[in-house]
Amino acid sequence: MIDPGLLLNNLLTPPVLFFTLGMAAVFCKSDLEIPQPLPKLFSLYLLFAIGFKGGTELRHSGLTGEVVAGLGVGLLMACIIPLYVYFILRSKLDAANSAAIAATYGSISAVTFIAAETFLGKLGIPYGGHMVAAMALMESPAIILGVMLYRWQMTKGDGDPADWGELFREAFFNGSVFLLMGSLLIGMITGESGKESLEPVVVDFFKGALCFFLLDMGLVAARRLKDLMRAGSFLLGFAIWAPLLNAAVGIALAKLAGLGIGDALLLAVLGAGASYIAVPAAMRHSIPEANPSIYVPMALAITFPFNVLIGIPLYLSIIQWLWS
Amino acid sequence: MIDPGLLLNNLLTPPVLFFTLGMAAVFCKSDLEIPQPLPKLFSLYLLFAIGFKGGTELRHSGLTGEVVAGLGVGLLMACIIPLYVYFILRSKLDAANSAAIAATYGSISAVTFIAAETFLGKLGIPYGGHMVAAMALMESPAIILGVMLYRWQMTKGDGDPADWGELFREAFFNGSVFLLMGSLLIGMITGESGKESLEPVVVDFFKGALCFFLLDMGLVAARRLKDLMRAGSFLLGFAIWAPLLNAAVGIALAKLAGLGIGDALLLAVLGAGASYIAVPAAMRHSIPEANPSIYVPMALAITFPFNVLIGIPLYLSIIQWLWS
Amino acid sequence: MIDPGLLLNNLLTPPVLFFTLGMAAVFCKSDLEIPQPLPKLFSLYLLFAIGFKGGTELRHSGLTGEVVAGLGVGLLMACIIPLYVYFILRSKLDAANSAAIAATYGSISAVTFIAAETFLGKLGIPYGGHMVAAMALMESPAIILGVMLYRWQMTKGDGDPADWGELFREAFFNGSVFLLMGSLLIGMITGESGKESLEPVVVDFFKGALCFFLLDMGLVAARRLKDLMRAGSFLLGFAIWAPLLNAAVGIALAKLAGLGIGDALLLAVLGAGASYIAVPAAMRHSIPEANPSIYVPMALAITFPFNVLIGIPLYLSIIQWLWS
Amino acid sequence: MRPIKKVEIICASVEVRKILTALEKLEVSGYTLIRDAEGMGDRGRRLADEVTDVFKNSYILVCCSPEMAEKISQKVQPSLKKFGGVCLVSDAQWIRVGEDHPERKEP
Amino acid sequence: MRPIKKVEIICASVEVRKILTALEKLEVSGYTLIRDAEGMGDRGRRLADEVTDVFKNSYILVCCSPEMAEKISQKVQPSLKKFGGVCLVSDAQWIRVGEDHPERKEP
Amino acid sequence: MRPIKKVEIICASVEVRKILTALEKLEVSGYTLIRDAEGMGDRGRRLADEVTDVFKNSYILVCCSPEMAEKISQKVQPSLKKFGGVCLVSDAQWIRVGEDHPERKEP
Ligand SMILES: Nc1ncnc2c1ncn2[C@@H]1O[C@H](COP(=O)(O)O)[C@@H](O)[C@H]1O
Ligand SMILES: Nc1ncnc2c1ncn2[C@@H]1O[C@H](COP(=O)(O)O)[C@@H](O)[C@H]1O
Ligand SMILES: Nc1ncnc2c1ncn2[C@@H]1O[C@H](COP(=O)(O)O)[C@@H](O)[C@H]1O
Ligand code: NA
Ligand code: NA
Ligand code: NA
Repeated sequence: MIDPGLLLNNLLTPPVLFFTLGMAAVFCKSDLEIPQPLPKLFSLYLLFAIGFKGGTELRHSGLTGEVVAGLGVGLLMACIIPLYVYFILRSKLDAANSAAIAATYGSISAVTFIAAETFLGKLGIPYGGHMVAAMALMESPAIILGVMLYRWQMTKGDGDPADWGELFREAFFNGSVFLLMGSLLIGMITGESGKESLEPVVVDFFKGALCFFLLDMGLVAARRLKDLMRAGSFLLGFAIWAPLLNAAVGIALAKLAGLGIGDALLLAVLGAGASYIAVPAAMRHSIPEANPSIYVPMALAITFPFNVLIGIPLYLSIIQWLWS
Repeated sequence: MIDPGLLLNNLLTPPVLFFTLGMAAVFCKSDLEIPQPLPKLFSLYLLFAIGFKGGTELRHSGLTGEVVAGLGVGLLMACIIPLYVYFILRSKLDAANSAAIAATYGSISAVTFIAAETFLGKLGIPYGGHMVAAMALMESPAIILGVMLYRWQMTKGDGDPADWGELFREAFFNGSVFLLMGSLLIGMITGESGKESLEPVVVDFFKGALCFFLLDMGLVAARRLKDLMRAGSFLLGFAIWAPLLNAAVGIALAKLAGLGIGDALLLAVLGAGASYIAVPAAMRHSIPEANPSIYVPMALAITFPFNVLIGIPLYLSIIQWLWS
Repeated sequence: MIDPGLLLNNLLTPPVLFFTLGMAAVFCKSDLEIPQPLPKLFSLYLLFAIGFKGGTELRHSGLTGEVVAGLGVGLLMACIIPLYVYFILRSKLDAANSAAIAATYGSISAVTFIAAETFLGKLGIPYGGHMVAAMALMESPAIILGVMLYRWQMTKGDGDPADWGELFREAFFNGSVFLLMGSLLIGMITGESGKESLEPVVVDFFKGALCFFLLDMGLVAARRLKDLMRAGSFLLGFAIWAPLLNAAVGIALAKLAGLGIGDALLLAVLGAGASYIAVPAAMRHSIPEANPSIYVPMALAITFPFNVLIGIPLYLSIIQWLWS
Repeated sequence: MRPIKKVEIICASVEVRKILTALEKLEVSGYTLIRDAEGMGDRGRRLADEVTDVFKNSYILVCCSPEMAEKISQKVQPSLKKFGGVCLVSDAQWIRVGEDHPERKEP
Repeated sequence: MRPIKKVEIICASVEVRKILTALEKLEVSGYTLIRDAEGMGDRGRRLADEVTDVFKNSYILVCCSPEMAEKISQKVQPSLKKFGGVCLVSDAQWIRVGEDHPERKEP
Repeated sequence: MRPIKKVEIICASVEVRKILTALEKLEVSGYTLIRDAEGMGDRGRRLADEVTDVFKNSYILVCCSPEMAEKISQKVQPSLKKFGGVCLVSDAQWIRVGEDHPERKEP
């Protein structure tokens, strides 16, 4: 079903190639590394740039029906995915790990989203700037839901009341969510004039920073592959078919909501992506009983490469076929 | 007196909004942070860029009467402010802290200066590149004067002779002063051709880096606000009215010297700004008896936000009213 | 023989001036510093940018006779230099240090190469993008040869067989070699389209990053000058005349191979440069008996400044005189 | 020169804030924090190579009286239990200066 | 509370990988690594100011039994001899939590 | 294996240069420096979050004889008094390699 032209078109872009280079470095036992906090610089930058750009575009387009549809469908998806993921996993896993993985897959992966945007840009397929807003909105609900599912299971509710405030803080004021949301807002407030002044940094510089960040992601993902052996084959498989399932849900919702091809791909990718930044940080505090050596490598070392290398062109092939 | 249009025009620019975002992050207890040494990268970059740009413009304009006037008035101001600040403070404070605060307010704040330049740029008001040179010249005298006042007070002069050499080194070869001066010189030497080759980095990249740095400044300033409670209400108030007074001195001198509106604003801002980089570093060595938990937060958490948010448009309103 | 115009033309460019500024900072005892890992960021960036640019140009030109000649001559030189350097040094030094210095001078200095490219660019002299590939190829052989010479000398071959695999990994998959080679490959694969998308980062941003990195190199080189006193005057002298000798070999080979002026300068500079990144890292593991406080400062604090300040214009003068 | 207890805590970076707050509530006279540490233990490797601090440790040093050392080690137990880490107590001599330092003088 | 040996190793950064692998082969229960340290010793200054890690040290801490401490110090001798560094052993009390932490439960 | 004194100094980062120079003047055989440390003490918090190093600490470790430990702690007193910090002395065993390392051979 996947169009080989699209696949190649995706695989042979600099960002994807740099990701592969990073993985290759680990397999060749090269000592190449990007020392901390440089990866943090690029991750902060990407959130800032994508948020700001999305904001200026949202300001430009205004709150049209299309925008509302995109945001609504995104939010809906962010509430459905954690639920079914949780119940699927509960058959094999304890509550803590199920809930943490549910939150991971229910939330989004900003870099996967950026890769999809870049891919659309390359193919010249238009998409709405408001999808960034959808992304920003979709980051937190899965965190809340995951923790609610877990606490509901534990019934006893050993939580002192302050806990919920803490949880919402974790979910909404988490560093990466905060920067993304804040940049989006600032983009909306400053609009055209802001865009002009930041264009060189936010647009021109973007692809290069993405390459660098993906190089680092490749290094980290490859290093984590070993940890995954511990996770067992059920979870290894899950890390591949969960994005497929979630993308399918995203595509179905996009079709129902009547989104365009570009927006549909972005929605599929928001569904398919699994968070390895915001959610792990939040889960660590809120469900310390879950094992981060399971949910982080699943998202980072399998789902992320799968989406970036194969998933994005695959979802687009399907969408093009369904939409035509 | 302040023109609300100007105020809004200033408040709604990306740099100022990112500063506010940083403060908001701390108030919301977000865990957003920009880990060291990334803020150092941006601070080095800003000094490099502003110095280099100023140097190329100085080369372009040559040593005209206007330039000499700007530099002269700046130096004069840098020698007056520490003196009166010191004597005002001595009524309430010991010599060490008075001298350190005098040096802090007598010196300049590069980022405040940059914010003023950006603001002028946005309004299309011209200003002279030589004002950067004035800034570079104004950074050190306050340090020397502050320490001289303090040592003079202590009379006994426990200082071994080497001390003075050390002091001058601190004042003139301080990392940030050195980089600013050096970049200025290199800008002057390479002129047009240098400007062309570095334009993308020095100009295009500038606003983005400024936003990032101000995001960090917002974070740090908000964290320091608590420390200020210790300092007592006299010093809290001082951190607001000192910039007003010093800006007034700057405006008066600018008027006397017949500077244009843009240069007058920059001079006012050089007066109003308080140093939180070069001076604290120097004071820590030269007046260790002074308490950095007083003079740093005053400059960083009160005077800086005051100038950036309200001061700059306020001073410009006053100047426009006086000059018209 | 050196053309004073060329010399000045080189000395008065921003990169060279920033290098001088860095050295001046140390001599003035300024506390200016560029904290780690910021220099690593710039060094990674430079390797990435130069590799990628070279790759796209290589793709553009294809594998012409000129390209093959450039690569062949480069490789040849990389195999000759370590041999004669080793035997020259053996008269005065033990095998370990001789071998390590031979590897250092047989390998290349990417930043010296970049400085030469920048210099050619400024003078408008054309050169081939494939010379970057030559550089990438020349980085490893000297490492292998140096270690082989050393082990051959030690005869006993205390090395367990795994040692050689380790050595080749060090030589070819060394972080900086790997990134340079990888970026070159990615540039070749993505060609025009990749170039366009990364142009702003790879081209526009380049000179600024170079200035920053050279500022840091100036700081480090000046700090290391003291260490050199230990090395004795023979090695001090060697660090000056070795680049001259090696450049001469490069120029002779370029003449024989019929390269153009630009490529001839680059080849000379590849010969003249001494590695202070890839080789020390590899030597530390492979010849731990050699003293890094000898071979690193020789390359970094003498040969590098010599090449960048005087060598490059000198070699070009000679080439222009020979080629005309 | 005064004999004291040296309490060294290696904890998950995500817990640093809470632990420092706990130390301040116990009114320790001071502490020192080295933020970036990697490690290996029962919970596997923590390589500190991600943008999130989930796989990172921090090192905290507190010099205090034996009683305070006791209190601290009680206090941090739950965090170390949940998030992993080590708490060591050893003996040292504190060569501390008098309390008459200048920054104490309130302005 | 259990008396243990605290082994502190300061080694050349280029050797860290090998030393950690050696520790894992000895099956230590854990270790902590602080990657960036500068220093001075018989081999001169290591300022950690270059892009290569040739002049940089790292700090490794292992808490273990006296026998393991003995083994470790034997094991790292050759590296310290070739590349410089220090190996210290001292006494401490390990206030360690029980082994029943959640992350151990395999999924 | 040789019993030695472990001197640990936590000092204001602005003082590091002076203290290291002092150590070198005392002719210590070596020292190790961890540059970035945060902390809290009588002079309030030092969060190391500014571009200047005014609110930052550093950690210095010296292994030496008891006499040298005495000299060092005397020497650093004034700095610790003025700029804050801690000086700890404790006992350890130095498992040090012989002095016959290769880099000593002058070329
Ligand atoms: N035996 C040990 N020696 C030194 N550090 C340890 C030891 N065990 C654990 N650690 C540190 O504590 C962290 C968490 O340990 P654990 O809870 O055992 O996974 C590890 O990542 C190490 O940094
Ligand atoms: N006496 C000492 N005290 C603390 N650290 C030391 C000492 N001697 C050496 N070191 C550390 O070990 C590294 C290598 O030492 P060396 O092998 O003596 O050159 C130095 O760079 C220091 O970081
Ligand atoms: N009791 C303590 N335990 C550990 N570190 C301390 C202690 N007291 C002070 N420090 C460290 O020394 C620095 C300066 O302390 P002070 O002079 O008390 O302000 C603090 O920022 C801490 O890093
Ligand atoms: Na998702
Ligand atoms: Na001022
Ligand atoms: Na060479």
